[in-house]
Amino acid sequence: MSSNSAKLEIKSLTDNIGLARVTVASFAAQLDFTLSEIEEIKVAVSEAVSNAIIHAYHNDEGVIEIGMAINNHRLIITIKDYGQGISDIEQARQPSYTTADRMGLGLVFIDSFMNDLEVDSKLQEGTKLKMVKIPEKSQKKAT
Amino acid sequence: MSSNSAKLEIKSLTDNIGLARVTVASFAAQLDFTLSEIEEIKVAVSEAVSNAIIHAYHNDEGVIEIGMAINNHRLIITIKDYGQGISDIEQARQPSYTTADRMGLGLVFIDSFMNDLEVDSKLQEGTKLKMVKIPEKSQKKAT
Amino acid sequence: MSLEIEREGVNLIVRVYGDLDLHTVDNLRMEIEDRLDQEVGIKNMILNLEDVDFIDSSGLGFIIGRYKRISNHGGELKLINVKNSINKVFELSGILKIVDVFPSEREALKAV
Amino acid sequence: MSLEIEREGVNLIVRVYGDLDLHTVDNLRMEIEDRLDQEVGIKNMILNLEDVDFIDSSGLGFIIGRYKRISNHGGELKLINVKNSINKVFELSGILKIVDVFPSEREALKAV
Ligand SMILES: Nc1ncnc2c1ncn2[C@@H]1O[C@H](COP(=O)(O)OP(=O)(O)O)[C@@H](O)[C@H]1O
Ligand SMILES: Nc1ncnc2c1ncn2[C@@H]1O[C@H](COP(=O)(O)OP(=O)(O)O)[C@@H](O)[C@H]1O
Repeated sequence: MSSNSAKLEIKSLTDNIGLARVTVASFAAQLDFTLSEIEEIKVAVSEAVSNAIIHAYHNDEGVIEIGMAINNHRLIITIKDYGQGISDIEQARQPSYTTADRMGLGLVFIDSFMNDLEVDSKLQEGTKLKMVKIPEKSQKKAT
Repeated sequence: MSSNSAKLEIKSLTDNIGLARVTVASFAAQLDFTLSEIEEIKVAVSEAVSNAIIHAYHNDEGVIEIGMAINNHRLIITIKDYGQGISDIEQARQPSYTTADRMGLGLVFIDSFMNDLEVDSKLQEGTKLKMVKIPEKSQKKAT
Repeated sequence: MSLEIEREGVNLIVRVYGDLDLHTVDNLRMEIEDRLDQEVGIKNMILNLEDVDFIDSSGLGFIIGRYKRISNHGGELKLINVKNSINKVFELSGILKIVDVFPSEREALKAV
Repeated sequence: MSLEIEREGVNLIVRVYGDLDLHTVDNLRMEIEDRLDQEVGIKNMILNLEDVDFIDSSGLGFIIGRYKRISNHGGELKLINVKNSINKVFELSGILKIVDVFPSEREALKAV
């Protein structure tokens, strides 16, 4: 599989967090990820979708778009909401920082489980996370 | 779960048939389906997506849209392509009828595994299948 | 999706692992045909579906195709261990009228 | 997602089945808190995660919450059987510095 893409659109309901995880994991399986890498991808998706539900939409109705792409043997996942937005992205990415009495570990987990994370956000417009995961096996091959 | 909806957009690649099955099955699990009903839903999705890839797009590039909805404790799945279209829908739904040296059982399987199937098609514009599946458990409750 | 092929006398035992759908049947078909072309004196085929979790009409088409090639040469095709989850597709298709199903490879080998 | 709660002396054994995420933790939290409110004389909690396949930071938050309530009352929280698939989340979070993990309920019961 050298190139492919898919898009999943869900409502901001906690019922759909598992759906997002399963869909992205199934798409990711087209690359040569280990089971443990697939688990890491699932955590990252779960964190990003949970954040959209809680922080972006405050448990109100909203749409979450999940883009999946395989490009050059890399998995690229984008998770986009049209909610509140983040005022200070630097701060949001710090361990333990939370505005909702949670763990403050969501973005930290995404950061450590994926090879790359970009956060793009505008207040009142929404947030887009772009994360990249490269199978360890193909990284070794490349060197 | 009384109402929810989601949408999956995939490319017309056989690699994505499993993805479509897994996603719809995971969404369907929000209703009280038995494992055997989930299997039936998977077969229906697999047939519809395979048809879009082979018959609608003839293995060329194209987009397939998979809509999932829960409404009134029913699962509604729509599968839409923008491909060749079906000239005679009646005929296409007959057992053993095929234009591609296949089994001619795809639409028959969908018909028998789902509670309802509507086929909508226009030549050169595309085909939309709408299928409904109602959990047997809730059917019993209703009577 | 993977395949294991083993020869036992005039019988070819084929074990399929994974899903049988449009995506997987092409490779399986080629692997099996290659093997049939290479081996001399194969008569029957035993198709072990113990580890197949999913099958649709494309997967059925694959089985019917193997059935045709084998029976055209006077051989028999036997199926092993059709799981509950894929049983309905078999029943609905009528394939069980032309192909026998056995609980194990040993019993299928006895029957050919 | 389901829950099994059993009392053994001053210990509450809680067995979780399924995924621990934002969707499931609310119900789990309520069920456990209800039970803690009903029972008299519970001191420690043994949280059996043998059948948990997935956990994220919301699931961790749930465990930390239980830890706080139990340790506020002078009790101890022990975890059982953290699967490989969910291990990384535990390691990364630092939770293993405050909560001990045991291979079985028996060994956890011995340790409290
Ligand atoms: N999609 C989002 N929309 C708005 N704010 C967000 C979003 N994602 C994260 N944030 C902000 O960043 C903070 C840190 O996020 P995170 O590291 O995931 O921790 P937590 O979810 O536990 O608070 C959140 O508390 C919130 O203020
Ligand atoms: N999405 C579609 N686009 C165009 N034609 C279709 C589509 N789905 C089905 N058909 C037509 O209907 C016929 C019967 O379909 P089906 O019952 O699924 O059997 P099979 O796929 O084995 O041919 C196909 O051979 C094709 O001509």
